[in-house]
Amino acid sequence: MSAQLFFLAAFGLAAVWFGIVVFRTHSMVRSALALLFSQTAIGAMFLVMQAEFLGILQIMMMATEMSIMAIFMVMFMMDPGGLGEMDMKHQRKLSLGAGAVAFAGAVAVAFLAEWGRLPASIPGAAEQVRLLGLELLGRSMLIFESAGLTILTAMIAATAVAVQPPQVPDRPAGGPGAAGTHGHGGHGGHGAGGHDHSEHGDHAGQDHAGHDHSGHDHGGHDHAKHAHAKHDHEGRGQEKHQAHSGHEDHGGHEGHGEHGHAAHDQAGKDHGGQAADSDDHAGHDHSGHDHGGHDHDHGKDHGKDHGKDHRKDHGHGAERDRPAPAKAPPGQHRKGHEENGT
Amino acid sequence: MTGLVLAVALGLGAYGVAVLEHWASTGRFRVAGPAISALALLGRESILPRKPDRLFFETAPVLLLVAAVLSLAVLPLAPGLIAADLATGALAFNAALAYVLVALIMAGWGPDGAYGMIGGWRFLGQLIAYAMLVVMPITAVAMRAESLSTVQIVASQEGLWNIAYQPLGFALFALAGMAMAFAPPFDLPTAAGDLAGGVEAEYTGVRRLVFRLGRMVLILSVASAMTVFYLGGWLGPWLPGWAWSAAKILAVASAMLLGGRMVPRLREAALLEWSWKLGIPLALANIFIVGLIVLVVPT
Amino acid sequence: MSELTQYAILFALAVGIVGLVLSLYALARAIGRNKPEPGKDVPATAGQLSRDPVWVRYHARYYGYALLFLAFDMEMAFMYPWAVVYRQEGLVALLDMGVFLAILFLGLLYGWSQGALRRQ
Amino acid sequence: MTMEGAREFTPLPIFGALRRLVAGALARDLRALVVPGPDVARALGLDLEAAGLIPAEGPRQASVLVVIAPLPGKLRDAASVAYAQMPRPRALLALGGNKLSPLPAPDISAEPTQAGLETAMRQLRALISHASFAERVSEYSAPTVQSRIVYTCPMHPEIVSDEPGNCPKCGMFLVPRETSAALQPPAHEHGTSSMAAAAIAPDAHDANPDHAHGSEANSYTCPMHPEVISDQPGNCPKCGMTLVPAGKDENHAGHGHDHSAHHHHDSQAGANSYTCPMHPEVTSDQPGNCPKCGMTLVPAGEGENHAGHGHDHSAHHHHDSQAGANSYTCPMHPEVISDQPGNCPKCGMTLVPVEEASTGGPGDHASQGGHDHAAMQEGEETGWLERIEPGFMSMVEMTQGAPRSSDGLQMEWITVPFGPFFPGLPGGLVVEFLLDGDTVVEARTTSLAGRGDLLAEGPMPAAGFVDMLGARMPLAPVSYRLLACRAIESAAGARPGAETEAARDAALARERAASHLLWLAQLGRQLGLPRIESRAAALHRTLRRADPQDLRAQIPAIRRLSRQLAAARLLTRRLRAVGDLPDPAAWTGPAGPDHSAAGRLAARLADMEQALEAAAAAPALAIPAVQEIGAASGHGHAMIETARGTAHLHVTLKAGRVSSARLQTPSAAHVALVGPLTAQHELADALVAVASLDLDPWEIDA
Amino acid sequence: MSAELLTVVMIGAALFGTGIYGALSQTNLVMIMMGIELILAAALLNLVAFWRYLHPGAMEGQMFVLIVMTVMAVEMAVGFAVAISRFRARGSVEMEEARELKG
Repeated sequence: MSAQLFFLAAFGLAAVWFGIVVFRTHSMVRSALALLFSQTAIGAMFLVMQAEFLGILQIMMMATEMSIMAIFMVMFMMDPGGLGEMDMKHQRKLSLGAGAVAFAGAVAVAFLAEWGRLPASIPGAAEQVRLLGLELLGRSMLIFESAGLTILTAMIAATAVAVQPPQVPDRPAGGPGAAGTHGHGGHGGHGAGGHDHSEHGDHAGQDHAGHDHSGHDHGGHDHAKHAHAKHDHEGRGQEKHQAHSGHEDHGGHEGHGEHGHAAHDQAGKDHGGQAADSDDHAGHDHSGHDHGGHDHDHGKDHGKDHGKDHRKDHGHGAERDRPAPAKAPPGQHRKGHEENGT
Repeated sequence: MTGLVLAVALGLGAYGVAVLEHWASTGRFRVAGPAISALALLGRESILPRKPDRLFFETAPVLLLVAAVLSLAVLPLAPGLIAADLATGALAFNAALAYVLVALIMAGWGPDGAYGMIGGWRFLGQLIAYAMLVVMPITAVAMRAESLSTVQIVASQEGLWNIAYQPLGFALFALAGMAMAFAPPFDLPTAAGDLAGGVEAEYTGVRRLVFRLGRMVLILSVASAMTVFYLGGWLGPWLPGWAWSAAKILAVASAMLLGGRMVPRLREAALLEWSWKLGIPLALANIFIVGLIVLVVPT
Repeated sequence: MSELTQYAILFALAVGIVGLVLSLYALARAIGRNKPEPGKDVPATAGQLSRDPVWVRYHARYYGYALLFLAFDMEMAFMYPWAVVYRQEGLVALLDMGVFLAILFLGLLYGWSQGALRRQ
Repeated sequence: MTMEGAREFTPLPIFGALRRLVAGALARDLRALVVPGPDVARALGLDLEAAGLIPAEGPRQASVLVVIAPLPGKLRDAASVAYAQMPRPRALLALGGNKLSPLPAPDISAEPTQAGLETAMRQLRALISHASFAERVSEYSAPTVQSRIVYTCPMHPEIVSDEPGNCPKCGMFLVPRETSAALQPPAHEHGTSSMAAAAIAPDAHDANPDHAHGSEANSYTCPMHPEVISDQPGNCPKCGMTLVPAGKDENHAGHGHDHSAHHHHDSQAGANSYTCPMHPEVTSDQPGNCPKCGMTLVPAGEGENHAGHGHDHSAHHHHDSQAGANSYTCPMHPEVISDQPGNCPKCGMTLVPVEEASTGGPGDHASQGGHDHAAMQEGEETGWLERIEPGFMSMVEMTQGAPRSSDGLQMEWITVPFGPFFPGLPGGLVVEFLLDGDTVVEARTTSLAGRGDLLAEGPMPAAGFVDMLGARMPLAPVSYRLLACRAIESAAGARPGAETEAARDAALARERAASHLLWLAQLGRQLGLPRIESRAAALHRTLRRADPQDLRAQIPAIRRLSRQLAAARLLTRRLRAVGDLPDPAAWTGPAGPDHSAAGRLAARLADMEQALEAAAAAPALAIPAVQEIGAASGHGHAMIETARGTAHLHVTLKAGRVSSARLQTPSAAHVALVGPLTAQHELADALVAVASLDLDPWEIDA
Repeated sequence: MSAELLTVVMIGAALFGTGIYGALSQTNLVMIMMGIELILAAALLNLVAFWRYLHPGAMEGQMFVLIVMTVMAVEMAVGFAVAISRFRARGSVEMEEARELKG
């Protein structure tokens, strides 16, 4: 099968070439994207070796992770554009020697070891995913859960090391209500009564369209009509709960009706102690075959929002939450430990 | 033979999306509009910035177009009509669209312009917001279909479409899909109002034509992904399979483009906050719900 | 058809698109030539020439999210194979993944409480 | 017919037909960049979309430059920059006057009316479809786009000199950098007083006028105010410090940004003592090299009196061994080793002595010592045994001066202009943000549309003065004509008739409503709401010249629009957190209880409806015109409520002619609000906050 | 000893060598992490090669690949967190200046 060998060699050389470019180029973003394409070439080699799931996973994961590496390189390296042609290397001879020794060692192992016979056949792509799934839930269950724990420790370590706890309690910039320093204590929901929620002074209105788009719905065929209807609907929506952070009702359109967020009770429980705001299942005019309680003022969101809702006046003070920098003006931040250069 | 049909379908679909986008942005429905603007772009000079990262500046539009077309290649339009029926098709769709981010970072960083650079890094923030919300709904879809192959996923929606089976997943995937195609109101990287064109500010002439072609194919690909994953692909009572697919894709694309312009542009801080504090919990909840339903409902 | 031919199709598709774009560039070059003029190639900022390089250390304010995303992203790799065999395995699989997702969600909650999920 | 902005082509046999087809497409796909701005075009009643022009976001996407009415000089320069940046084939359409000096002669010119625009469009389409490709094309060049090479140090960009050489601070070779030619204070201007050079107006052409100006070898500059340049030593007019030879002693601005306005360190009167930037303890009374690291000494005046930074540099410095070391290396290129001090061949930095292989070195120095770096390139003859502490470009030194952002990181800030023709901002307004990532740190707002003082060409007759003031303010002509009439009448003591007064008030009310609609259209463009933009622009067009009956007919449509906007929860949420006025007292425009952008939106909607009712109720509307006041003389004052706030005008008449006039406009007062409004805000919020102030660049004379 | 397995292992070795060179020669923390990413990628490549050419039946190989990917992601997350905190404290992430890790 010389075709497989040819493509393996081609992608392999591409991977090695990009690997070398990573350390030779002066521009940091070029070096990060060179590593990205090196990983993509390695993913392509996985595909050539018929490990489809791993290959596509490698191609996908590495694209996002290496781009994040690119932004961190741009944040922390002296001359990200590479204009100054600065030479950021030291102990050059040692590393060259170590690299050569490593390569020689691996090649020696490659040639000296006795690899054994080639397998007769390998499972198909769909079969591989299924087998990996069974493996995941079967023999390697412990590894799977310990990987989860490793990721948990990584998240906690990264947050603890890198993120400065907010000087002001972490009020979301219009987000769906944040725990801030007082955790996710269950908050007695305000109840979804009242068509227009009191002015959340601190809850600086940030476009909440994020994930509970009120404006328009994208399902179903006859969208155009609904989209417009939806918009006017919103306009008239006094009698309808206009939860500013709740899931806007997609129910404007008939047919499949509003897909309830029974999850909200579910999620409510997941949040631990989140008092599911049950009384706000205000009826909503949509044919419902959804799966249980649906509401548009997410109990849990409202619970969180209202719980830490600050009356308008309270919100005004210096640490008034501005959407972008959900923190006080810099002056307040510059406490003792950081001197201000200017 | 299917290759030719697919190419024609891709061309027509992209042109249809371009007409819808022209209608949404200029308010006039002119079928010839995109053709005229494409020819005009072909006739204009393609200016190269003076000290750019020439490699980035040249590869960005091509990479965007390649990523969009590859993501379309794994989506079926009709029972036999698919470019590459991979066993992990749903994953491949997501993998191809991860390179849209790489293309936009290159387009933003290459020409050394302030608007472009800010637009490029903003889109990385936008990816951090939408990436998880694309992946988890697809997992829920795969749970029902017991396979990652897109053809299997469509076949599994025989009785009940996924929009009815898992509507929460649909809502999240719809919004995340629009964010992935940076269609308004998620057009942070190419915002007209605050970045005067952002990443595509420095592109003129034929490079801009390739960039816009990539965007149109991207919107088409996101619309057809929504159709395949949630609206039962080619399933439909009377019309032939491809007709249903085409109708659904154009309906979803028009809803995305027209509905999206009724809402003011989002802020990156709000997008990140909403997706991480509300979106991901809902996506996890969606997986649990679908998990329960899959066990309970016998089909 | 076998998987390798499908990958070959995808690869050929990518190369074909690149070829199409190059032919489009050639066509455009045949239609007209570029004329370098003073000030034309400077990045345009709304009616002013911004000549200074902007390749500086960009302060991305979302690094709190980025750190959590790097770790949280791995959950996807484990969820896909699980999703494929979920129906076959039944409730046990749901509990397994439930534990895994709960663990990760705790990490998210911790980040949230420490103020990582905000614009730094 | 030939087009100035045509595109060159090489005649190939088969592509002629395709080129004609493309030219036809170019003629129908016209994307217009409107100078000074789409708001001025709408204020004149022009409907560009109806005429077939699609608004372009910037010069790169535009194929037609539409220039409206006579423009002040600075706007013409900016227009020439935009024209130079448009890709060919490009056309120039002038409406209402065609002397546009830096711009080439317009291809088509017409009156600024809709009919004139329609005819111009037909001619333009014909011209483009025939003449957009030409064999030979002349190059367009204007002084505003010429560029000049200056030399600057990559590590200290504030050091600029006209010829290559060494950077006085770190000795590195100066790298060529392109800057706008117009920035250079004309060298031949020696005769004029030193102040002339100092008063260089903020240069509209170069994006960052705050970079130190090109300094000749013989000119002197002030360490605190680099823009102050004079040809002979003396005191700086701004802060009285003695001027020092330029190019040698620059204020130690942080990398990439110039805080001259912020530095308050007061250097001693005579900069007689010199110190080393890296070793403050080394001082000597004449310039030379620092004995410890060999860097050129700089006058102590600006030396190390940075706000005290905790970093104690000496701890970092690796080359703190005494002069006795026998080998020198370059901090940037450790592989360059030589036995005697000098300059590094690769980058020109002065070589620094290398530490001895200290046996018991503190900390992990020793562990590093073991490495063997001897065999460097170019076969340096140093013994390989000797451990070379690789001096390297210390990043600490680079970030040590930078101020910290709010999360404690010291990042580089860039100055980005959101220039005269920015989609969503009023045409002619330049907002220059100092950006830390995408957060605004500092904002500077200037207007290119200001036209200097009112009576530039001496006293004017009353009627002429009213017309001049009306013509000067295209966005609010009726308001300012009324202001002028009232001021002149109060000066002359004449009282207009009751119904002319009512007619004038009705005209003012109509213009207030129309101006708010104009603002709504602009806000829709900025937030990405094309439907709101088109509806507001259409209503504005019908309202602009409507008489009371038409106004009454329009009331339901306008009320529906304003109710829809008030009820649009997403819009109000988007605006609620933006543009909170720190001190509401300074705001004279329409304001409600809530001082954020959402509050101003609600107030403007209410004001619009109320003004519309007032105008519709009036029996008749009349454009204000001054009556006959004969040869009266005296002093008068008038104050009216324009859509943007209260405007005052003081006028003195002398024998029927206006001899002196002083105008205070609301926008001139509101410009000062931009700074505090946008500090530490995200870029998108800052731009929406600036848009929510509804500034009228024509009223601002900055 | 199949030619393909040999090619893949050789390429893995080359990547491993490049990664080692990069990790040791760079002065910046972030660049050192790039080197480590390359080393891990080489390990990934070898793992998949061994799974494909030697033990296709044993799915532990693929499971191990997932674990190595997790290691890559976790290593990047924690590495950047350290980089951020060092940059905030010291103003630079150059390894030369990390000599004194005291406060």
